[in-house]
Amino acid sequence: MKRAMSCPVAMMACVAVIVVTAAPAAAAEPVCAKSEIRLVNSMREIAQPYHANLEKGGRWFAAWAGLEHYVLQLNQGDSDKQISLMRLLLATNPRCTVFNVEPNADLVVKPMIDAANRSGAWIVTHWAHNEGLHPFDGNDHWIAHIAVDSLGAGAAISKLLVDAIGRTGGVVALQGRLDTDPARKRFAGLQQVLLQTPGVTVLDQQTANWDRTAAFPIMQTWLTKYGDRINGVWAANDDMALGALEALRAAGLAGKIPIVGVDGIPEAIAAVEKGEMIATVSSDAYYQGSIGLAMGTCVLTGQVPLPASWPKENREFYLKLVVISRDNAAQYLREPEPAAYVDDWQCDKLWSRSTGKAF
Amino acid sequence: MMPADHQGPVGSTPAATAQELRPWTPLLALIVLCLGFGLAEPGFATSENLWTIADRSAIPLILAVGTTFVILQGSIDLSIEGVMATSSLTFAMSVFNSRNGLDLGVFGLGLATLVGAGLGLLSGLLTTCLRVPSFMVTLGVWSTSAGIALLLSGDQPPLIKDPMMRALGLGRSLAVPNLFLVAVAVVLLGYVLQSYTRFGRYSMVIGGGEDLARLLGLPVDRYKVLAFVFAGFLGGLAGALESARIGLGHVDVGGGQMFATITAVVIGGTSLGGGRGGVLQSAVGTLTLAILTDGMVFVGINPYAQKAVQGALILLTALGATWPLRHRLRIVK
Amino acid sequence: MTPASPTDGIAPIASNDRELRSYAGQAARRFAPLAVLIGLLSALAAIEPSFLSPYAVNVLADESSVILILATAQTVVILLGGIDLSMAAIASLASVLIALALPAVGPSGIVGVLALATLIGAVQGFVHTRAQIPSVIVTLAGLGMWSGLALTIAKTTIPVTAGYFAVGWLTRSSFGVPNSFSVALAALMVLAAALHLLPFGRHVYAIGMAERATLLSGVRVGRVKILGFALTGLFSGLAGLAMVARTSSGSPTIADSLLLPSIAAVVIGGTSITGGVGGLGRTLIGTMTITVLRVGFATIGLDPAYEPIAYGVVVIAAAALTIDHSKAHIVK
Amino acid sequence: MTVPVLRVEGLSKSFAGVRALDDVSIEVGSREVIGLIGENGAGKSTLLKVLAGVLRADCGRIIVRGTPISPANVAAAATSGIGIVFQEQALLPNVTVAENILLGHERRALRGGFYDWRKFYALAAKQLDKLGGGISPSALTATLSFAERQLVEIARALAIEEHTRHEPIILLDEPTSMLDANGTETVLGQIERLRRRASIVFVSHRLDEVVRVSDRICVMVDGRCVATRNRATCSIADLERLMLGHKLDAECQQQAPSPTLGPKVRLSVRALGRNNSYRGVSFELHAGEVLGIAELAGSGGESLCRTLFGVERADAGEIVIDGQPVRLREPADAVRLGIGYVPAERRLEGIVGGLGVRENMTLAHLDELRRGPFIDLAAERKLVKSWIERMHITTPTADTPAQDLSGGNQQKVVLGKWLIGRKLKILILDHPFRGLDVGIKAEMFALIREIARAGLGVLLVGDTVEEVMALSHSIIVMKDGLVSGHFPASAAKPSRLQVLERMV
Repeated sequence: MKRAMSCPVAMMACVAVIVVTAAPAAAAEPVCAKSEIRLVNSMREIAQPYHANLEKGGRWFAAWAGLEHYVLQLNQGDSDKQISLMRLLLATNPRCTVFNVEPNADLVVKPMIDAANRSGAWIVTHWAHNEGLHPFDGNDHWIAHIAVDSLGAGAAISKLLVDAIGRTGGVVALQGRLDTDPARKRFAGLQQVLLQTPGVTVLDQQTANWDRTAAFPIMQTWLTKYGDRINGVWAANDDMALGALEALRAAGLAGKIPIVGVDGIPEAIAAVEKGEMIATVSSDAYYQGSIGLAMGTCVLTGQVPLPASWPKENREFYLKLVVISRDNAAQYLREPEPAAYVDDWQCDKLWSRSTGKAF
Repeated sequence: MMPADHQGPVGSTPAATAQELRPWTPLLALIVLCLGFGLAEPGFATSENLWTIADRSAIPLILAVGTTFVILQGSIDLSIEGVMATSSLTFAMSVFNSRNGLDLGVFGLGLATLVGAGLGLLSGLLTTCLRVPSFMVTLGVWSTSAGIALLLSGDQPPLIKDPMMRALGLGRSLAVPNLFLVAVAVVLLGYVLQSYTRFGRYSMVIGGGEDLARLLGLPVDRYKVLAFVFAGFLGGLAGALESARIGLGHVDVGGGQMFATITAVVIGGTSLGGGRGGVLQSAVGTLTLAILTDGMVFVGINPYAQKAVQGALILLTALGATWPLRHRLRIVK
Repeated sequence: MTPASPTDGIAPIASNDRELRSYAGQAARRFAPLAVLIGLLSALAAIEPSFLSPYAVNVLADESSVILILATAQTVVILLGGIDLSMAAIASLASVLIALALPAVGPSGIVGVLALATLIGAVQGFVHTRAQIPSVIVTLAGLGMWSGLALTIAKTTIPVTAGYFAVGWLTRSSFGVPNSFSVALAALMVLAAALHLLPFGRHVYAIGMAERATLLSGVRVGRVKILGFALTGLFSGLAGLAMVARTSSGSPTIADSLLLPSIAAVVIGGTSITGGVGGLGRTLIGTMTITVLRVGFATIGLDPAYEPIAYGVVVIAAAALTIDHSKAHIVK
Repeated sequence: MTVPVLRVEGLSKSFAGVRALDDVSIEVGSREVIGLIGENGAGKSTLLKVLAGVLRADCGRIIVRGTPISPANVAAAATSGIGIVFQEQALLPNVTVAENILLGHERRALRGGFYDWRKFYALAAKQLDKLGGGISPSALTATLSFAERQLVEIARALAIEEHTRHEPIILLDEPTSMLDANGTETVLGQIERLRRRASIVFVSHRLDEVVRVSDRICVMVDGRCVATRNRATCSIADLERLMLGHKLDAECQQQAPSPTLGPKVRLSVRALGRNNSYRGVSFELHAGEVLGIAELAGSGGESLCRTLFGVERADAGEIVIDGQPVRLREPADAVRLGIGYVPAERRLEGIVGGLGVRENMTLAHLDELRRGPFIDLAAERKLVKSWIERMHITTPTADTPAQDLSGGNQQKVVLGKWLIGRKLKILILDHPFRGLDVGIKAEMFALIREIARAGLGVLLVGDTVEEVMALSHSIIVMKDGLVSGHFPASAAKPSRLQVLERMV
């Protein structure tokens, strides 16, 4: 029985291997007609401002580029689903499909890359992925990974925070979901800064899972525990920062204790403008939501050579971040015009916001 | 949700059964926890921190009261999170907010609770009319209402600008958090309903022996629907209050509340099989959880160990309650 | 003397129901789950033909595999009249341990992890039967403890740095069928065979229908139950394994989102949540239905915002169509 | 006789083919007490359940004060003035006594939609006081003793008076069967009191009671009302004859065959005791012997049986099987030692209703039917088929769900479940004839004698003294948990009276 089976199995395996290896080779030259190109934005949800803006960016680009096939895939925080949705979509017309992916967790990146390589679809990923994984290691359909320097972001806001409290005193830190890369790196950024400013100590740190409602009671507990020993609040994202802010408001301390966050969501910017927060960092969701699609389109329309031939630093690079503090908050308050991004979408300016290689 | 065979232990001594009906272990656990944390962290026992705990437990208390009636009847309500989300959005968009011109104030609160009650009504009718287990129905209603919330939320969650509502959510009256006052009121309401109205007593009866209740011609279905409506109503209230606190209508406003609430109710000693327990027990359970969470933040325990500790606590309280009742013929599903 | 069960006096009513129930209706009920699945598939295919393309079906099969593994063991426990809420948590824990074990000790580590998972399940079963705590509470506690443990062991995603080959084969296909699915299906069939050919299976159904009578027939009910929960443990481990294969990493939250779908799969298949009635064939169908529901709407290009609503509606509708009322005249 | 308040015309009811009621017609006059007697399974309970709206009759009419009714449930029956005390208690364990008594009639204790507990308890107390039982209306029902719960049941029926304008019709289904002397007296006293304002149908297996309180006595046999006697014109003796006349000749008269006892002692019990059930029970059961336990229900015999099957733990004494002292932790242990048990509660503990006859009959001995690890289905089918024939079990197929069989055939299945076992040495029969129609009962009698002849030891707790005396070689009489009389096989057969006087 076994012996009888093993042979076909082996054959199948061969076939599979051939298919896998052949797929990219076969996909080496194709240039799709505009009408064939399908753009996909794969993200967690659209209830949060950050994600909503990702989605807007994508739609803006599709409209500007005159591509009618634009697909939005939401996984509602279910990593398994994010993978499944991609793979199922590839049932049709994979070769002309471009994925712009905000990974629900680091671990979804690899399977999605594999799916792309196998089917011949094209994919750009954001934020972070498991270590030891690179577009330029034979992943020809993984156009690029646009990393966010979470450590830098964490450090940037931390600097502003310690300066704001006069480089001395105690701060409390709200961490994101610890099983995500940004959460760890941003906190590392804080620790890095604190090494240089021995005057400032972290009184306490907890995770609030990126969540505003979770941050609120934790902040309350800290206020009762440390009282006025808290000179500043560090949050790994704006949502938690705003949760903490409400807790301060409840204690009548809104605006009296400096808060920093990351993401640059409108509310946070408003808070910064009002002086209730002192800073946030924006990775520009509109840009993240569109640039991957732009890259893919440029590749498929043949306006840039196939990624395989790109220099490494163009395949995996850091995205420029904007620190928003009181002095420049005003200009980010309003929603930007699509036109503002047209320049970034030009096939010769795809890397205009790169701050260097991320590997 | 689970079928619990109410066949008492063979030759059960009254003592045992009495114990089964009012286990003191939950209250004990609560006290032990307080003492434990109090000794571990002097700052814990301060009145200020107790008010923080009160504030933290307000929303869970409201949810627990509603869920208790459903569970007393032997059903289950998984839809809490969805209901909260929908009502949160309804609330945020009907009081003075950043999205539209509406400014209904208190009526916004009413509207939100009505929406909650409506969803509860839906669950109730579906279970009783289609005779689908509440487990499946409320699972579906959860997803559906979450979807509705998503639609309402659009791309910019509506901010609540109504100062009165913010005050309700954040303010305190004589050092007591307003939300806690609301929660206490709800618990009292729940207690009165449970022990002084047919709704409450029949919930007990239905949980104790639904087919007997039907045989005796009680309008079982009506009271089942009522329980879901009440749970939905309080779910809606909780959703609205939570968003009054955080200042916006938010889809994830109830994140994690479903398991938390059921856990609290169970820790309190209300049987998932129905017919045993009550509002006060659930309140105790909720406070236990709140103190546990707060205390662990206070002594700085790794947040992930917290989940484990909660689990262990469930087991211990259950052990304490059921160990004396073990019997060779006691059927436990 | 057995003290009054409130239901004692009413038995004849139940027997009346039984007399009244129509056997034609019975037959209809039998095939309702399948009908629902077929209806759903054809509806989706009508809108998006590629949904039934060999490739898509292949992907669907692959997607269903993990839920299928979870639902399979869950079915046994539900047939026993209990439930296991801790499966997803154990699966996540297993994924973490496997991801750690593969580089460290190689493939043999997998065996160890599976053994551990089985033990965990058995222990839960033991506590449930010995302390006579309802399974729903024991496993709710387990849910907390195991995921808490997983999160403390691995604060984050753990990529499989070495030894992936040991699980990688699961992601490939043989004869055009994804191996993960073949494995899950095989597991289901083995268990189905056990339920029909071994005394164990006979005991499971008997306990689910009438635990007392079974106990008084000299069946060691406790053992059977513990075995059942050991199975959920083992299969949770397998699910974790499959997740590691799929994502080439382990994560303390990796399987959490699959708990309710896997239970829903059992119920939608038509297995009575009160125990004793149903089977693994039904669960196979139920799993397919749930999988299609999870990803189907997105593929037909339904606006994602409406997806949860559609999901909820269809779940309830499916349940209403597939659940067999004639067996249990009380619905909770 | 006065105008009938309740008239029953041609009532019939069958369960899965077995006729429980066969064209029954009776009349109950106002303020009249009708005694309903008959063997278990004669249809008394069924009749009462139909009248009370628990069951629907297949055909026939129920006429209350000239208006035909067909109550859909107990509440509906109550509105037309019919209240019932169930034989098996139907109380909610998790609520107060008061709530159980007033269930469905709380309205009168509400003030503005809210419970006025003082009034509530007062109303309930009023009912309880009629029984004088000193039960607190605010007590949790589950905390009451069985007898107390029985009184609560009765109080609930008495409450009917309050709910109806007319004089109530109260159905009492063996209200005294579980009560001690005092309890019984109170209940009978109640009936005496009630008869001044209510009509009563009173079922009891204690003829003396019936004769004492009833105006007329209706004798039921096999679902038919075979005779109606006025109290004045009947004696216990001829009631008995009417009740089990033919059977007196059929079985009860023909005494058990003179003991062909093997010398082998199968089971010997020494000073066995269990906290509040029974004490100091000792006896020996020989191979081929049928040992009958005669008792009024609740005197400890049943509990003793359950102990010997490992269901209940004994606190004192020892159990010796074939010379070996044994510990029985759970029924499985007993089964492995070759003990079989036919429980009194067939529906709850005897059969697995949803499983087929075949699965039920082999449930206890699957290990003996294995080929390798698997169940040898072929062998199983063959074995079951042979036993179905041998025991004359009437069932459509071997795979028909046991719950669809008639009570008698279900009982045969339960019995067969044990007989199938190869290692069976001791068979414990706990009220094995409950609710069986006469035909089946006779067959069971024969079967049991055959089993004994085959060298098994049989321990029997019967419903009636007749059963016990007809089947047993030796008889133990139990009263209040103690052995009040022991008539070993060696000694002369005791008279019915000898046994009875030790029972009460």
